[in-house]
Amino acid sequence: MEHLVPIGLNHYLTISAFLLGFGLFAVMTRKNAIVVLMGVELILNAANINFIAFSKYNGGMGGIMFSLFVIVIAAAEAAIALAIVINIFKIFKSVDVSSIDSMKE
Amino acid sequence: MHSLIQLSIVVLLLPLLSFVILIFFNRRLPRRGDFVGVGILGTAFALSAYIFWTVIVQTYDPAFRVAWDFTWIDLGQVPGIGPLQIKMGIVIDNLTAIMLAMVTLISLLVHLYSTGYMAGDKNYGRYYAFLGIFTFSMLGIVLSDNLFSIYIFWELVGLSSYLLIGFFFEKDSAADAQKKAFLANRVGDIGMWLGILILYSQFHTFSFTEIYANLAAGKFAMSNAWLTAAGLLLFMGCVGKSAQFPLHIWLPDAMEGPTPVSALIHAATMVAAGVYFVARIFVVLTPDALHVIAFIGAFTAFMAATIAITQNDIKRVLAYSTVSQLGYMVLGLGVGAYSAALFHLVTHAFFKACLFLGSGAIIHAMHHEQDMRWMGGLRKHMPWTFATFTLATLALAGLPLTSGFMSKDAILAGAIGFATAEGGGVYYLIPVLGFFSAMLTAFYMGRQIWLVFFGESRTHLKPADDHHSAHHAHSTHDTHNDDHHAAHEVHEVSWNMRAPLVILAALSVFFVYSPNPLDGAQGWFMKMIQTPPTVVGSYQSAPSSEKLAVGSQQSATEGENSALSTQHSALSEQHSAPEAEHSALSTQHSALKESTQHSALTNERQAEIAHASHAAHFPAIYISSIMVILGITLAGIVYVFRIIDPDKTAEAIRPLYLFSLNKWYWDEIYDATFIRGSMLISKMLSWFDTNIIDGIVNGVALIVKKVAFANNSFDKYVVDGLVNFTAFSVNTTGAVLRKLQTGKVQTYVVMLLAVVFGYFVFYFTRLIY
Amino acid sequence: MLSLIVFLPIIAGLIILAVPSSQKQIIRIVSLLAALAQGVLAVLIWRAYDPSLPGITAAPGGSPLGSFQFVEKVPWIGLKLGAMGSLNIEYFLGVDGISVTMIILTALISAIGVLSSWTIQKQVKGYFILYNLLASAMMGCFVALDFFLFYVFWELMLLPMYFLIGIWGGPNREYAAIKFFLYTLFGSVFMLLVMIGLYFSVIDPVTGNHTFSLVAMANQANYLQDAILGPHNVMWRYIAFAVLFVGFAIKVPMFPFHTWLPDAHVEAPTPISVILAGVLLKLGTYGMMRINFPLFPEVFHASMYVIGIFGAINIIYGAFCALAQQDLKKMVAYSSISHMGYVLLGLAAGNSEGMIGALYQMFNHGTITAMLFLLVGVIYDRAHTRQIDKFGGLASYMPVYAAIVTVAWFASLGLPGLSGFISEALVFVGAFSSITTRYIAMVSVLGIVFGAAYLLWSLQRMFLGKRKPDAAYDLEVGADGHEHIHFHDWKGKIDLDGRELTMLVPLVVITIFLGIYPMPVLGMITSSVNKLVEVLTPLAIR
Amino acid sequence: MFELPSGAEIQSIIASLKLSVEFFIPEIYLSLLFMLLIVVDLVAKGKKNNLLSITTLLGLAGSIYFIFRQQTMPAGELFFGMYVLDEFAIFFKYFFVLSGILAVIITMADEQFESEVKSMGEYYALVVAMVIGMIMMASSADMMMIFLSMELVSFTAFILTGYFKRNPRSSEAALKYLVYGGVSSGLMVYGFSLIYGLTAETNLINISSALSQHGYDPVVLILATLLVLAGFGYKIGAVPFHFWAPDVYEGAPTPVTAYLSVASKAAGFALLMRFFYIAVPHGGPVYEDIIGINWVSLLILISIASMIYGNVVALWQKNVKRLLAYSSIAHAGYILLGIIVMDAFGTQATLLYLLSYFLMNFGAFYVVILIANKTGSENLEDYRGLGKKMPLAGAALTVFLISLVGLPPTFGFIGKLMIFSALLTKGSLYLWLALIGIMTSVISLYYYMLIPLNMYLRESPSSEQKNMNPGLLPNIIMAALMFLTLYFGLFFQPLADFAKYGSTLFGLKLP
Repeated sequence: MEHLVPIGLNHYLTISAFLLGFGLFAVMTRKNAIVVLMGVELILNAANINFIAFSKYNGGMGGIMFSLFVIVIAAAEAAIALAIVINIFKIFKSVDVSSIDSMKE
Repeated sequence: MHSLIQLSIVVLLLPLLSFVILIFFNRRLPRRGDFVGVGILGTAFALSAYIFWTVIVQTYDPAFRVAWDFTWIDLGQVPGIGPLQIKMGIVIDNLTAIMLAMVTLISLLVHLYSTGYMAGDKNYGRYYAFLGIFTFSMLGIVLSDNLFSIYIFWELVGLSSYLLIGFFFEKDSAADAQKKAFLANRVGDIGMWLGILILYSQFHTFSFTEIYANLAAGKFAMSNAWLTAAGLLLFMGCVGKSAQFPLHIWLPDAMEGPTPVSALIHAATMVAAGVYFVARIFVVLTPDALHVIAFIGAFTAFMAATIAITQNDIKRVLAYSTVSQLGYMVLGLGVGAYSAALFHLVTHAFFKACLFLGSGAIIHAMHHEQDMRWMGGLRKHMPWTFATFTLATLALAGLPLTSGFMSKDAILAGAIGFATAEGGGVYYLIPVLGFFSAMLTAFYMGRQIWLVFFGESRTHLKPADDHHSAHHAHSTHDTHNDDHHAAHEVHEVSWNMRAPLVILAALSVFFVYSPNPLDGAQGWFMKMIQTPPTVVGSYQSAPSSEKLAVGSQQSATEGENSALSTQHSALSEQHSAPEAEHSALSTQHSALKESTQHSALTNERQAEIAHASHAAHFPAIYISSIMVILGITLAGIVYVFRIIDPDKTAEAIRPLYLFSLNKWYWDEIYDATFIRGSMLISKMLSWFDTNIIDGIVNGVALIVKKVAFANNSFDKYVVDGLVNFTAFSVNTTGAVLRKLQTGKVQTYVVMLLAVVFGYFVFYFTRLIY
Repeated sequence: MLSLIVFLPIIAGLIILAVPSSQKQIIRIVSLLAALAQGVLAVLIWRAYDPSLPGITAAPGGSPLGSFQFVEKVPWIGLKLGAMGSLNIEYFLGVDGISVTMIILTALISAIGVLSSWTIQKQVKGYFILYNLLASAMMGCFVALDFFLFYVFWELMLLPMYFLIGIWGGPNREYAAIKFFLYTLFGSVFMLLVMIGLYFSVIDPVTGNHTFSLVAMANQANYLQDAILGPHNVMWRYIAFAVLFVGFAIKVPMFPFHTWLPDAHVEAPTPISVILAGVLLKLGTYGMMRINFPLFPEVFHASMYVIGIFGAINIIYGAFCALAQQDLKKMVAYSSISHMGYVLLGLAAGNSEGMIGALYQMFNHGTITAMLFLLVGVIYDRAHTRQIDKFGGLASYMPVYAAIVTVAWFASLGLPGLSGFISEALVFVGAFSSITTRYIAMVSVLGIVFGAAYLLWSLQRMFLGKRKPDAAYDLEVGADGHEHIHFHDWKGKIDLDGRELTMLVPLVVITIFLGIYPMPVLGMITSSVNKLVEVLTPLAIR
Repeated sequence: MFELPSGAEIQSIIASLKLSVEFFIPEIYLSLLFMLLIVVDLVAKGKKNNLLSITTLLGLAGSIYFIFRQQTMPAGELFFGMYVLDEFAIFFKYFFVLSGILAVIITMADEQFESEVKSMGEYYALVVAMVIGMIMMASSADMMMIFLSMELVSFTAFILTGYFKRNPRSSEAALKYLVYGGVSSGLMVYGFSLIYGLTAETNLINISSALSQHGYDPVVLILATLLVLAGFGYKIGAVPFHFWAPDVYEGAPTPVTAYLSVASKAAGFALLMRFFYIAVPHGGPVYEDIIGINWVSLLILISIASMIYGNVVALWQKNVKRLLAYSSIAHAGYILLGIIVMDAFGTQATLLYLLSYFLMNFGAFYVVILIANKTGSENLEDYRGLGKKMPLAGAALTVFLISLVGLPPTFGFIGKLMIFSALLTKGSLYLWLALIGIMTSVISLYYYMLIPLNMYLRESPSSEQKNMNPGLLPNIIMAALMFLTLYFGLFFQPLADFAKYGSTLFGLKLP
C-alpha cells in the first residue's frame, strides 16, 4: 500500500470547498425550498469539515467543539426552516422559492 | 449762526410747511386752503426779498459769502480715514440771494395765478401741496452748500415735477409724460451721481468749499481724464434737468401738466436749476469739459429752435423755445461767459414765466384750446394778455430795450470771444449757431404772436370731431368750466391771473437790471456775479502744458503746505464750531486765491476770453439785432401779409418740414433703441430666469417627469435648478438600483456571493501585484 | 433679557397649544401680545444699548466676551472626547451694533406680521404656533454668538417656513415649499461641516479648549496654526469660505441661487411674504457680516471683487426681471432680489461707507419691502388677482391706498427723503471709493434707472389712467353722483381699513423719518461696522 | 487521541465556572424570564389579556437592575474567554433590554395582532429570547459564542417575522429571511473555520495575538474576513448584504420590523466593532497594521454604498414601512462612518448615533402603527390629510422624521454632528466621506418630507369623520418619545457621556 498517498489536510479542505460549492449551487439554482435549505446545510457541513480537519492537524479541541455546536445549530435551523416552509406551502400551495416574490423593489 | 442763514432756513421750510398742511388738511380747510399756500409763499417771498436787499443792495460785495453747516450723518472713526461725517449746510452768496428772490417771486405769482386758473379742480388742494413741496426742493437746491444735498433736492424737484406733470393723472398722456420726465431725469441723475462719487472718492467730503480747496491744492490723485469725466458727469445732471440734448425729450411732453406748473417748473425755475448747478461746479470744469458743454448747448439751442418753428400747440412752441434758451445758457457757461449765462437764466425766468402764464390765460379763455391754428384775433378780446405777452415775446426774441437783449448778447459776445480765443476754426460754429437760433427764435415767436393775436378768430375752422374730443379730453379733468361750455365768447381773465402777467412783464424791461439798455455789464447783476477763478488749472489736459502744470502744481504744493495745513485746521475747526465760520471762510478764500496762483494757466485763458468777448460786444449787438429783425419781419411776411404761403413752403421743403414737425424723430429713435431694447432684455432675462436658471436643464425636468412614473405627481415639481439636476440623477439612479431588489431570494444570494467574490478578486490581484 | 426676547414667542406658542382651536380670537390676541412684548423688549434694548462699544470680536487683551452687550453666557454641553479634548457648547447670546438693528427690525416685522395674519381663517391654531416658532428662531439667529446655537436656530427656521408656505400658501404651494426647504437646507448642511472644522481649528484663549464661540473665532490669533482651517491650510480656508458664502447667499438670495424666492413669495400668504422678505433675507447677509467675513478676513479680501460682481448682477438682473413681470407680487419679489444686491455690493466694498450702507440697507429694505408686500396683499384680498394689467385708475377710487403705495414705491426706488435712498447712496459711495469695486459700482448705478422704470411703470398701469376694460373690478355711480369702485365678493371697506392702516402707517413713518434723520439707526451701527472693517482689512493694508 | 483532564483540572474548571456565573446573572435572569413566559402562556391558555405583555415588561425592567449591578464589576473574560464583561457590553445590554421593552410596548399598541393571530403565546418569549441572544452577541469574545448567539437571534427573528402565519407577506418575508440568513451565517461559519485554521484559536484576542506572532497567508485571511463580513453585514443590513431587509421589514409585523431595524442591527454593529477592532485590526497605535490590508477601505466602501443606495432607492417607495426599511439601510451607512474612524471618539459617536437611531426609529414605527390601526394602511396616499385628524401623531411623526434627516434641534442631528465631528478630527482625510453623508442626508430630506407633505399639505379624499384618536396611553407614549427626541437634541450631555462610558472594549481604552 505504499503507493497510496497519505490523506493530508488539503484533501479535507478540498472536500469542504466542494461541499461549499455544491451548497451554494443548490441554494442559487434549485427551485424547491427544501432543496435550497439542504444547500444551506451543505454549507454548514463544509465548515464542519474544515473545523475538524484543522483541529486534527493544528491541534486543540476548539474546532471539534465548534463543529458539534454547528451540527446542533443546523438541526435547530432545519426544524425552524421546515416549519416555515410548511406554512409557506399552506399559503402559496407551492414551495417554489423563485415564484415567491410578491414584495420587490 | 448768521442772521441771514436763519432767515434762509425759515424761507426754506415755509413751503414745506405749506405742503404738510395742505396734503393732510386741504379738504377740511375753506377753499381747499389755497390761501395757505399763497400766504405762506407771500411770507417766504417777503423774507427772501429782505435777504436780497441786504445781500445785493446793502453789502454791495461780489465776494459776499456766508455759510453754515451741521453734521447730518456721522460715520464715526472710519479705519484709514479717521472721523468721517456727511454734512448738510447752507451757503448764501449773491447768486443764492438772487435765485432765492427769483424763485420765491415766481412761485408766489404762480400760486396767485393758479387761484384763478385751477379754481374748482377736484384736487385743487393737492395741487397747492405739490407746488409747496416743489418750491421747498427748489429752494433747497439754491441754498445747498454741498453736492450731496444738492443731489437730494435735485431728486426731490424731480419728484414734484413728476407729481405735477401727472396732476391730471387720468389722462394717459399725462401719466406717460410724468413717467418719461422722471426717467429721463434719472438718467441724467446717475451721471451726476457718478460725478459726485468721483469727487467724493478722492476727498471723502461733499462740501463745495472743501472739494475746491483740495482740488486747488492738487490733491486729486486720479488721472486728469477722471477730472474731465467728473465734470462732464456732473454736467449730465444739468443735461437731464435742463433738457439739454440728448435728454431734452421730456420737457415738451411735460406740458401735459397744468399751465401754471409749466410756467413755474418747466420754464422758470427747475429747468434752470441745471444751469445753476453747472455754475456752482463751474470751477471744477476742465477746458475739455467746457468745450463739450459749449457744443452741447449750441446744438440744443439750434435744434430746439428749428423744432419750435413748426409746432402748432401754443405751449409746445414755448416749451421748445425754453429748451433753446436753456441751450443758450449752457452755451454761455461752456464758453466761459459765466455771469452772462446766469444773467440770461434770471431774465429768461421772468419773461418765459410771463409767456407761459399768458398762454395759460389764452388757453383758459379759449376753453382749453391749445392749437394756435384755431386761435387768432385775440388782441381785441384780451388786451392785457396781449400787451404783456408781446413784451415778453420781444424780450425772448431779444430786441433792444428788453432784458433778454442784454443777457443774450452778453452770451453771444462771450461765444465770439471764446471762438477767437480758442483760435477760431470749428469753434466759430458756436456763435454762428447762436446767432442763427436767435433769428429762428424771433421767427417762431413772431409767428406765435401773429397767429394768436392778429387776424380773425379761426375757432370755427376747427374740425368738429377734433373740437369735441378736445372738450371731452379736458371735461374729464376740469369739471369746473363745464358750466360755460356753451358760451364761446372769449373774455379777459380775472385780476388774480392778470396781475402776475403785469409784474413779470415789467421785470422783462432793461432798466431793472442795468442803466444802459445796450450793456448788461454795467448793471448790478453782472457786477455782483463774477466768474470764479477755476481750481483745476493745475490739471491741464493739453499734453503741452502737462509738465508745466505738474511743475507748477508741485511748486505749489511744496510752497503752500503750511498754507494748506492752516486752511485745513481752519476747515475742521469750522465744522467743529460753526461760530468760528468767518475766520474759516476767510481762510477758504485765501485758499482759493492761492489756487489762482498756480492755476494761472486756465485763469489766463478765462481772462483772454473775457477780454475777447468784451471786444466782441458791439459786433454781437449788431449781428443779433439784425438777426432778430430779420426773423420778425420774416414771420410777418409769412403769417400776416401772406406774401409767402406757409403751407406751400412747407410742401416745397416737405422733408425738412416733417423733420422739424416730428422733433427730429428723437422720440421715435429712443423708443426704438433704449425703451424697446431694455424691454426686450428684460423679457429675455426673465425667460432665462424661469426657464434656464430655474431648471438648469429643461430637458432634464422633462425626463424626470417621464422617469417618475412610480413617483407621485408632485415629484416632477421638485425639479429645479441644481436641486433639479440632483433630483434627476438621484431619481434615475434610484430607478436603476431598485431593480436590483427583484424580490427573488436566490438572486439576493447570487448578488451577495458576487460581491464577496468580486472584492476577494480585487484584493487578491492587489496582493499579487 | 435676550433669552426673553428670543423665547417669548415660543412661550406664546405653548400657551396657544393649550387654547382650544375654536378660540381663534384668543389665539390671535395671545400671539399679538407676545409680538408686542417682544417689541417693547426690543425698544428697551435699543434704549439701553451703548453705541460706543464695537463688539464684533474680543480685543486681544480685553474681556473674552468682547465688547458685546446684554451678554448671556452659560455652559451648555461639555463632553470629554478622548484624545480630541472636549466638545464645549455654550448658550452664548450677545448684541452688538450689527445685531441690534436686526433685533428691532425682527420685532417690528413679526408684530406687523401677526396683525397681517388676522385674516387667516384656516387652522388658526397651527398657523400661529408655527408662526411663533419661526419668530423665535429668527430672533435667536440674530442674537446667538455661539456657532452651534446659531446653527440650531438657523435650521429651526426651515420647518415652520415649510409648513407656513405649504399649508397656507397659494395653489402651487407644495412646489414652492419643498423648493424653499431643499434650497436652504442644501445651503446650510455644508455649513455644518465648516462649523465642525472651525471648532477643531479654534482655541478659546481663556479655557484653552476648542470652542464654538464666534467671538473667539473672529480673532485670527485663536486659530491653531495647522488645524484643518488654520491659517496654514489656505486651500481649505478658501473652500470653507466659499461653502459658507453659498450657504448664506442662498438665503440672500444671490444670483444664481435666487429662483426659490419668486416662487416662495408668490405662493406664500401675505404675512409670510412679509416675514420672508423683511427678515429672512437679512439673515443671509447678516450671516455674512457676523460669520462668513470676519472668520475668513483674508479670503474675503481676496474675493471682494467676485462678491461685488454678484451684487451688481443681482441689482441689474433683478431689476430687469422685475420689469418683465405681470404678477405684482412677483415683481416685488424680484425687486427685493435687486435691492439685496445693493447689500452685497456694499459688503463687497469692504470699507465703512459701504458696509454701513449695506447694514442700513438691510434695515430699510426690511421695512420698505414689508410695506410693499402688505400693499400687494391689500389689493389681492380685494380683487383676488395680482395681475398688473387687471387694474388701472385705482388712484381715483382708493386715494389713501394710492398715496401709501406711492410713498412705498418711491421709497423702494430710492427717493431722497425716504430711508432707502440714504442706504443706497452710502452703498454707492463706499463701492465707488474702494478701488476694487469702483467699476462695478459704475455699472450698478444703472440699477437706479431700471428700478425707477419698473416701479413707475407698474404704478402707472395700476393706479393712473382709467379703469381698464378687463379690470378686476366694476365702477358704479354712487348716490352722490361720483363713480365708486366695486370688487366682486369683497364686503369690506374699499379703501384701507383700520387694521391695514395700523400695519402700514408705522412703516411709512419709519421710512420717512429715517430718510430725513438716519442717525437713530446709523448711530448704533457705525462703531461696530468700523470695527468690522478693521477686522476685515488685512494687517498688510491696515 | 486527546488525554482526559485530571481531577484537579476539573476542580479548577468548576471553580472558574462558579466564578464566572456571578458575572452572568442578567443573562440567566432573562433565560428564567423566558421560561416563565412560556409557563405563563400555558397557564393563560393564550387568552388575549395583557398578562403576558405586562409580565414581559416587568421582567425586562427588572433585568435592568442586574445590569446596573454589573457596572460596578471589573471588566474581564468569563468562561475561559468565551464571554466578556466590559463597558461596551454593558452599554449594549441596556440598549437591548430597552429596545425589548419598547418592542413589547409597541406590540401592545398594534391592533393587527388581534386580527392576525389567535394567541400571543410564544411571541413575548421569543422577544425575550432575542434580547438574550443580542446581549450575548454584544458580549461574546469567542467565534463560537458569536456564532451561537447570532443564530439564536436569527432563529427567533425568523419566527417573529413569520408570526402572522396566515399572512402571505409575513410568511414570504420569513422564508426570504431564513434562506438569506442561513446562507450568510453559513458563509460566516466557513470564514470562522478558515480563521481557525490559520490561528488554531477561536478567541478573538488570541486570534489577534496569534496573527501578529506567527504570520499567516493573506489570501486566506482576506477570504475568511470577507466571509465573516458577509455574516455581519447581513445583520447590520448594509449594502451589499441588505437585500433581505426591505422585503423582511415590509412583510414582518410592524413591531418586529422596528425591533429588527433597531436592535438586531445594533447587535450586528457590536459584533462588527469587536471583530474589526480586536480580531483583525487595521492599524493605529495599539494595534499595528499586522496585515497588508486596510479593512477600513472595505468598511468605507460598504458605508458609502449603503448611504447612497438606501437614500436613493427610498425616493421611490410608496409604502411607509418599506420607505423606513430603506432609510434604515442608509442609516447603517451613517453608523459605519463612525466605526471607520476607529478611535474612542468614533466609537462614542457610533454609540450615540445608535441611541438616537433607537429613539427616533422606534418612535417613527410606533406612530406608523398607530396610524395603521386607524386607517388600516401603510401607503403614502392614505396619509393624506391625517395631520388634521391626528394632530399629535402628525407632529410626533414629523419630529421623528426630521430627526432621521438630522436637523436640529433633534437627537438625530446630534448623532450626525458627532459622527461628522469624528470624521473631521482626522483632518481632511475623511472629509469627502462627510460630504457624501451630508449630500445623502439632503436627499433623504425629500423622501422623509413626503410623509408630512401628505399629512399636512394634502387634503384627504374621504371626508368621513370617524374618531381618529389613538387613545390616551399611546398619546402619552408618543408625546414622551417626541419630547425625548427633542430634549436630547438640546441636552445630550448625559447620553453622550454614557456613550463615552460604553466605548471601552475588553477594559482597554481605545486611543
